[in-house]
Amino acid sequence: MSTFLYLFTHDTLTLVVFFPALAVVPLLFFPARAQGAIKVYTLLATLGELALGGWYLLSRAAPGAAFPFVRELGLDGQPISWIARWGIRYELAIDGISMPLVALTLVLMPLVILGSWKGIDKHWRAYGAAMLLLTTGMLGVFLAFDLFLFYVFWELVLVPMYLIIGIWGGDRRIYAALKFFLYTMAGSLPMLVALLWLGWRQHETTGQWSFAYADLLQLSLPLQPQLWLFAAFGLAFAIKVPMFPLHTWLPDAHVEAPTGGSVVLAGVLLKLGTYGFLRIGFPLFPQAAHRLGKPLVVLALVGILYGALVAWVQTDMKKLVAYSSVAHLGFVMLGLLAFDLVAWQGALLQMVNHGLSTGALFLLVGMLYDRRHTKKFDEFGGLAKVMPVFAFFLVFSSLASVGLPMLNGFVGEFLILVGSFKSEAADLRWAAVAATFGVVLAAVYLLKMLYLTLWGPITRKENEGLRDLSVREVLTLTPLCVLMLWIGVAPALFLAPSTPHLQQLLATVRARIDGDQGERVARSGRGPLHQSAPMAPAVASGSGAGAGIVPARVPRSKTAAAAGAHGPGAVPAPAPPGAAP
Amino acid sequence: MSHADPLLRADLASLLPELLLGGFAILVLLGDALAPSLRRLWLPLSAAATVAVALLIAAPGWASPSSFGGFIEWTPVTFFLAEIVLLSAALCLLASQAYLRREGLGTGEYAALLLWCTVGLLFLARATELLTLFIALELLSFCLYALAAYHRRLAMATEAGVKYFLMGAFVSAFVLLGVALLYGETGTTRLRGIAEALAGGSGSSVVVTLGFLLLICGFGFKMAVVPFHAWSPDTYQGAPSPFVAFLSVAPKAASALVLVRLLGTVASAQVGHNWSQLIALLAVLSMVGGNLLALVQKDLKRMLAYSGIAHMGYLLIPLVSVGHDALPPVLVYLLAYALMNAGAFAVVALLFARAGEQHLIAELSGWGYRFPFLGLCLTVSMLSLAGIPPTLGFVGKYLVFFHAIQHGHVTLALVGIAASLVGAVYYLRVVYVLYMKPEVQAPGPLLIDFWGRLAVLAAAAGTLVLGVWPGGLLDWLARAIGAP
Amino acid sequence: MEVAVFVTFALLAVAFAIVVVAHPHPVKSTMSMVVVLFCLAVLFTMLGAPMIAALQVLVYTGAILVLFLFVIMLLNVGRERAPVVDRPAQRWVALVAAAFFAGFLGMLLWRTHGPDTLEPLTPDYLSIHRLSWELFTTWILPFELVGLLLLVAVVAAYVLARAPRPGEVPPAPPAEVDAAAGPKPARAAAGSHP
Amino acid sequence: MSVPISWYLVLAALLFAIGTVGALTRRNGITIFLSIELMLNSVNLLIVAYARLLGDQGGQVIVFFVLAVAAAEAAIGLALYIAVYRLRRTIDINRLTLLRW
Amino acid sequence: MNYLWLIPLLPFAGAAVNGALGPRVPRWLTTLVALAAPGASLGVALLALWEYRASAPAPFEQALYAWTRAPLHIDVAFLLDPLSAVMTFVVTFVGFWIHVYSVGYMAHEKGYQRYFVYLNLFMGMMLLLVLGNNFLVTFVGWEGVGLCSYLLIGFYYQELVPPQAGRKAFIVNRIGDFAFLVGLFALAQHFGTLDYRKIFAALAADPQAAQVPYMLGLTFAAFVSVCLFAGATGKSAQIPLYVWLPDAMAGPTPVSALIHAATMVTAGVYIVVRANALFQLAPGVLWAVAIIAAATSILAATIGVAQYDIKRVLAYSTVSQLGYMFLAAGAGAYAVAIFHLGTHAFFKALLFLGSGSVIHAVSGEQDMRRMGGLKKHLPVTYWTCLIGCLAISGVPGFAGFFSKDAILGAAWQAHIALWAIGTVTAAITAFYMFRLFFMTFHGTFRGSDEQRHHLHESPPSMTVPLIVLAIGSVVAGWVGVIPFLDRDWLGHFLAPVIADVGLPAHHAEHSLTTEALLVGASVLAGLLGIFLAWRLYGRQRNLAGEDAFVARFPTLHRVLANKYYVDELYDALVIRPIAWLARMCWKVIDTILINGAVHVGAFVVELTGDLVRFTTTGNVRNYLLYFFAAVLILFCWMVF
Repeated sequence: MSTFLYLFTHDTLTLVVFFPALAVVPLLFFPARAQGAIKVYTLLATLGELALGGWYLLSRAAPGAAFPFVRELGLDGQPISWIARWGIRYELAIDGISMPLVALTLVLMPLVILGSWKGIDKHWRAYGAAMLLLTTGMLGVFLAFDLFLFYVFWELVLVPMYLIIGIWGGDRRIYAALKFFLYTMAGSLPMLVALLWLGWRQHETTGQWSFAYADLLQLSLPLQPQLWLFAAFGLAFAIKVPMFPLHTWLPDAHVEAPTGGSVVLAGVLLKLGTYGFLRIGFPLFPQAAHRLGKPLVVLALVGILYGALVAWVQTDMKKLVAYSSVAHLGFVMLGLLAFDLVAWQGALLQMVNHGLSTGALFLLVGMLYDRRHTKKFDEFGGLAKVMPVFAFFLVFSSLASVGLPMLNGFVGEFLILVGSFKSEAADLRWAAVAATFGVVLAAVYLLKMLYLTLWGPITRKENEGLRDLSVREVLTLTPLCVLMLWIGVAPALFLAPSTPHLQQLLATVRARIDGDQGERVARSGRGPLHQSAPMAPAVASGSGAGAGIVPARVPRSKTAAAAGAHGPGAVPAPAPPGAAP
Repeated sequence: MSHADPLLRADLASLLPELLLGGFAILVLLGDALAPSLRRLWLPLSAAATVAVALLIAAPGWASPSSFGGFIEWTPVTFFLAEIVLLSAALCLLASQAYLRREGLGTGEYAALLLWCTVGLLFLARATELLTLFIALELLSFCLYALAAYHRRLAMATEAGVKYFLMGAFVSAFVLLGVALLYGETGTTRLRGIAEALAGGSGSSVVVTLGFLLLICGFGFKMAVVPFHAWSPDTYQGAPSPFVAFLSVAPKAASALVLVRLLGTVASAQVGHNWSQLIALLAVLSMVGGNLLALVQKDLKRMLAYSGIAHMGYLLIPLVSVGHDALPPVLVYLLAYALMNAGAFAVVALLFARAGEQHLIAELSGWGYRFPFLGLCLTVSMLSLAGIPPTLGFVGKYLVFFHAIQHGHVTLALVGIAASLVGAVYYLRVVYVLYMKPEVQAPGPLLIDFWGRLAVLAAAAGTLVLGVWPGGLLDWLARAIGAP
Repeated sequence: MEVAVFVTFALLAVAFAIVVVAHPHPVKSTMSMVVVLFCLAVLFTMLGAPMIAALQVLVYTGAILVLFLFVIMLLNVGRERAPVVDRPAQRWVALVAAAFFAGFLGMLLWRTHGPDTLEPLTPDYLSIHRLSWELFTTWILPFELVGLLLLVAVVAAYVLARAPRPGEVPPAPPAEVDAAAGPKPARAAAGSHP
Repeated sequence: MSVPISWYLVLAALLFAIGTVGALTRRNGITIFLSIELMLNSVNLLIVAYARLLGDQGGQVIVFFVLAVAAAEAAIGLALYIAVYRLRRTIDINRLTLLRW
Repeated sequence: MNYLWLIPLLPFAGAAVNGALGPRVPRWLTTLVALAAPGASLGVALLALWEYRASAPAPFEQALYAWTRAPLHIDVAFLLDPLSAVMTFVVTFVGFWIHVYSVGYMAHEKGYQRYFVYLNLFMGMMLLLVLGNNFLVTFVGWEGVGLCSYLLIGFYYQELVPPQAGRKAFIVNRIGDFAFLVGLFALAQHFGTLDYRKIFAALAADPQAAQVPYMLGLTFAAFVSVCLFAGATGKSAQIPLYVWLPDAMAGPTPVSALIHAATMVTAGVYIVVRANALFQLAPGVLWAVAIIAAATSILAATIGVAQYDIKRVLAYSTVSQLGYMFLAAGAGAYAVAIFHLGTHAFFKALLFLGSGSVIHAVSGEQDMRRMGGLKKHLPVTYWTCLIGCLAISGVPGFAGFFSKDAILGAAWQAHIALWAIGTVTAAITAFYMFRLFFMTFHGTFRGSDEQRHHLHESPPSMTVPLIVLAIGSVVAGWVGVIPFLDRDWLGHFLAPVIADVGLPAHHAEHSLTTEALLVGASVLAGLLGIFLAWRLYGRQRNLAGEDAFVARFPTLHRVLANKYYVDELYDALVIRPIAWLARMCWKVIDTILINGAVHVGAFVVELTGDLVRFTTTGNVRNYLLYFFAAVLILFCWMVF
């Protein structure tokens, strides 16, 4: 109990995570009719959360340096037990990998509430409660360092989102909400089984019950179970991402969800999937991830190109943006699958970027929807004349989404693509090239959107009298746009907190992948990361004409791989010299 | 048969809860006859008595582990089960007040029958001897038949009663046949004695197998496991809604414990070889069948009945490899099921005004806003039934699947999750009807009283609180039962 | 001699059992049941359980079946109007299954206990004194339970069958509620799936 | 010569099966219930025969209880029929299908 | 020179200030900011160049801050070396004067402030492009100018065509950028850095390392070169990505002058020259560059012959001239390419501004068939345009003469066919330019009376830049010759930038005779073109010549007027198939296959449930039978 009190009265992660949930309680006592008061209260709650979380992060961050790894401990300095029987801990922690996503969540939530001001016209109390609970769930997922806890938060996210889509959504909201829920459940239930199996295995191996991330990380599983487990976890994550062909819930959910729901969905919820891969999928099952890397890369690529193509032919603004999410998250997945530090940096940044730019786009679509109650392109055209401010923000956000240099999208995509292209753990050159083509397609569909909404003559009478954005709406969008520009111009500041953590994680993963491959000869003396220039393969191989680059790109020898697979218990071979952080 | 221990005071003392409850029931009955004007008191009073007994039995040392010459036992497992039964009885009693008042039904007999039924269930849970088991089964069944048909003015209720009765009587004949065969082959009716005799090699293994099978099927019937389930939706639909909160929980819980005992005996006697497969088969059938059938229901009570069938399927998973560590999952699951199902039926009882008609889910459209509290509690129940954290339902599922995985039944767990997915659809349907559909009709003349709310609140709060902090519960179970 | 008695009463029991289940008129069924029970009582006696035989005749024949008759008359249940079963499948499956069950169980018991020989009856076994000693010591708990059971049965029967109390809403007017006119299967009812 | 015990047992099985057939094929509620009583009684025969085989008086005690239970059951069952009959004017099982699907 | 970063920053600041001030401030304030920014930038640039003169050719680098840090360290850094110096001068100088011109040209437009925001932004991006010290900063500018181009082409967003043209420009450019990016990835992969100087130093240190097989069966150098050149074809409107440039004329004319003539479109040339070390290592790619360039130049020139829209003629002329530049680069004469880039910037900007002045005068009319006889109304425009036309036609003494001559000389050395194409193109260029000139200024006015009524010379804000640029069009050519009486001064100035990778030099000195012959041929070709134009258009002073031409070669004219149907071809071969694919993806894969599978699965589950539910018949005897049968079956299963 004292631990409990301590956690809720100090500057702790617990407070950051659960403050929104606590803020729900007073909300329940508001009279249902006092919509205005409820709105203001909800906004204040999210702002309070932003302040709390912001303070927590800022007081620990140092510009240009790694964000410290902070573990939530009890009063006694020990990890807090939750279900002692099964070694399940209430283990929250933050590091540079989760920090950006936490920050993203914190920033987005007040904007979401602001963006819902007009669009949500009923049951505000429930809406506020759902949003606040959602915040707790999402933060929890990012901060849970016990897999069981992770799962609980993972599922916790589901219900509020289901309600948000289903209650305040469009005409087919129930269908969309149910689809969202079932897809996610279909993924998370196998994950639960896999998780339990993992816990059991941990107990079998060490004699200790534990679901703690750090403990499970020590567990080196043979390839076969790894494959199954990765498949189960991966399914859950892939559905959430969503990767092709598991993405069809997304357009429906986005189209039907209210603006705020869409923003949260695109801004944060999808990141749960990619974060899951990064935090859990790859580190826990590195060999399996690597083995299944090829098909996953193909899916990511298909996602990029397919998402872009399908986005192009949409007639509904929101659907277009939704499919663009498929494409963008495809980039993130590609970056993650590259097993390369640069790509991972990019992927992590791109998660944030996507949250900002797509969040802004959904907000903008919502603002338009508030005015015209439609999202169809046919209904618009020439809006730049009547809504210049809106046009500015839409163009700005679209360009960020397109990946225009100086805006955030470019940084992420660039790093992902460079990283994938130069990755040594995975042979992704052609994949990177193909993905780069997705950048072209991004321009195609987003410019189509701009063209059909903003440019040209105004064709509809209804549009002639549209009001431009109000101060509230501008306030909603401005922080996002400022961040987009800031990240685009000076990304180093945003990359710095996470890079060392990513590097460490990558080293662990790579060490085990390399152990799996037993193929370190070809790249001896070459670390995963090139820090010195020039370090062309040619340099390594001397001036032997043309021969230098070949060994490094030799397709993994089948026999070597098989040998790795059969190694009993797959004891990870020591990391190659350069792989250590 | 040994010539027996004298009737000891200690033995009688170990019947304390049953005596108290049974005696209280008689008092209620008398009070009802003598002072009809107090009829609003009986149910809350009985509930209080139940709670009091529930608290009382938590005190240590009042009962010996085994009494009446090994006819009944009192172990932590029995204690836990007794608590579940008492809990559901209390919830049912509280939730019934409004229903009985609204429908103009007498409360005294209702309370008395329910308490006696509880007594029967306690005996069933405690019995380690087949005849006691049989009589306890009949005792509680009689109460259930009567309670199912308690709303005598309703065609549905009486029909439910008759159906349940015919099924029950038919099955009890089989149970008795099973008892007879076991008795004949081993010369005793005590489970331990049977196990010892079988281990000693007496009896025809095929006949014994048949005997056990009949018993297992009989209690499977009580648990409403596919393929012995057909009675349950009909009965649930017709029986008074608050009573179903009890009917759908307590008999199942006690029968599950009996099943554990039987399987334990079977395992220790090493009769027959594929009991595990049998249970696995029943589990799969129940999970799949229950969920599939629940999916297509429009009537909330029938839906919950099928959902209950499916939940019994999940419950059977740990019993596939019965052992000490199978008990915590089973018990926790039962507790979870008791809370969430009782909560759900209590809400149904409060929200549906026309007892004699179908309880269409669609009727709830938009009522989540009209009845925020009840809607919320029903939602909690549904989410818990669907196994979404942080509810006790999730903890139960977690333990069940974890047990399966620890014993290598991953396939079973996978079937379970596939079925859960189907399950999520219809549980969510209730939620979306509550909150996402526009209201189509105003409710009829409802009576939502304090006791009903209390029951609903207790169920929902229990579901949530224990879902968030299951640690103590699990620790207690582990310590008491000594699971690894 | 014993065999002859057994065969006679066994055949009688079987024959009347068949009448019980096959006769369309419930009164005749009930009366046949009396015969069956009586035959069984004879067999009980042969098995050294005269006490049970007596109870059988007293309780079963004397009380239970009379109750049956009363109710049949009260409800004025006549012959079953339609053929005994209206779904042939049910009947045939039931017959085959039951035959199989009887054959299987009979064969099983025959095979298991065919060679068993009986000890001669001892006075001890026949002693009613000993029986009651058993009843009140070893089996005291079931005995107490049965007491409660009977109480429950009384109350339950009263609850179910009593006339409506003054002030209580009377039962709905007896109407021929036909299944077909009952609530439609929910599938057809309003309400939509996603 | 004395009758082999297995004859009793087989007879019991046979009667049980006959009772089952009755329960499964009749539509009159009372006859069905009567068939169930027949099943119970056949089990009684089985138990008594077993008791005789085992030389254990306990079996007789069991039968004693079963008789009591059967009596109680009869009371409840018949009361239920009365209740149903009041509302439906029938106890034909085939017509008691308000609750289905 | 630590103020180098101010050069790109000042225009950005101008854009930001004007953007923040909004459209409601007084116009003079907008103008002030809009002109001050590039003006200051020009001033700073001149100052920097003056200072740099002392330390040249040693490059000057300035790193502002780290864009990303290890493992892939990229600085936001600027580089002043001979190449960027030349480029900076051209961009700031021409850019500034076009800003000035715009003040007059846009005076009556509604989006005045928006226009200058875009234009300033463009200046900043362009300067970022040329001053960037690494491929990334260049790429930022590269895409940035593309964006500004998009915005400025679509400046008249309320009309139908300009936004479409803008979109086309952006997307086609993006296709090029895609290749450019891939090139960047390869560079980053190979060198671990994107720094120009580090990369080129590594290349110079070990040229063989770049000859390793890489992708597509090419060597590393070739692969990267292909990528960069592919990027350049987009930006600099070469085959196959030139299609956007003519459409881009939908933007305001000063924009065409600045972006689509003088600066942005030359970025491709800049990048090829910048990366010449790589190209040098990939002779095959150089050939490809030369061939594509030659083909582009003649293709565009021939199309230009049949166009009536005054700006379109100039646009095709630009494409053609850009082909010239690439021809030079492909022939290995990088300095010459830059030389022509510079001269072209002057005279093409001049021509565009002149055409703008004309359009301004005739109330927005762009069809030359409705012009004519403007000479007396627009004297300044007339004379400055004449200078521009003479310059582009390669008439000796004017800027074009020197640069074009140098290109043809380089082409001659590369391959005679290239030279021949170049020379023919020169003739065609002269022809269509003077066709334009005569159609516009000579003869009688063919427009409506209302237009005639409004004919007027442009205000000084427009004529002054014309004059300045006209002077430039004359003088720029002499830069290569005069300053130190050193023939090919520019070539020597740029020499440090041009890699010496040990390959045989492409261009030794020609003999004097060859030189003379080449010069003669090119001058002759130009004069021939002018003469033809005069014959057809100038002499008869109306459109009779044009009519005769159309009558004589109807098919040819149709093909040329329709731009060889390339747009239609792209539409049929690329756009439609992809659109079809996209629709298939959506309707077939997404809707039918994936969603269909999900729905069918759900339906099957529900159907099963619906079928199974009928086992619960409501008849309790059935239930009894279920129980009994189940017991039997389970028993059999247990026993057997």
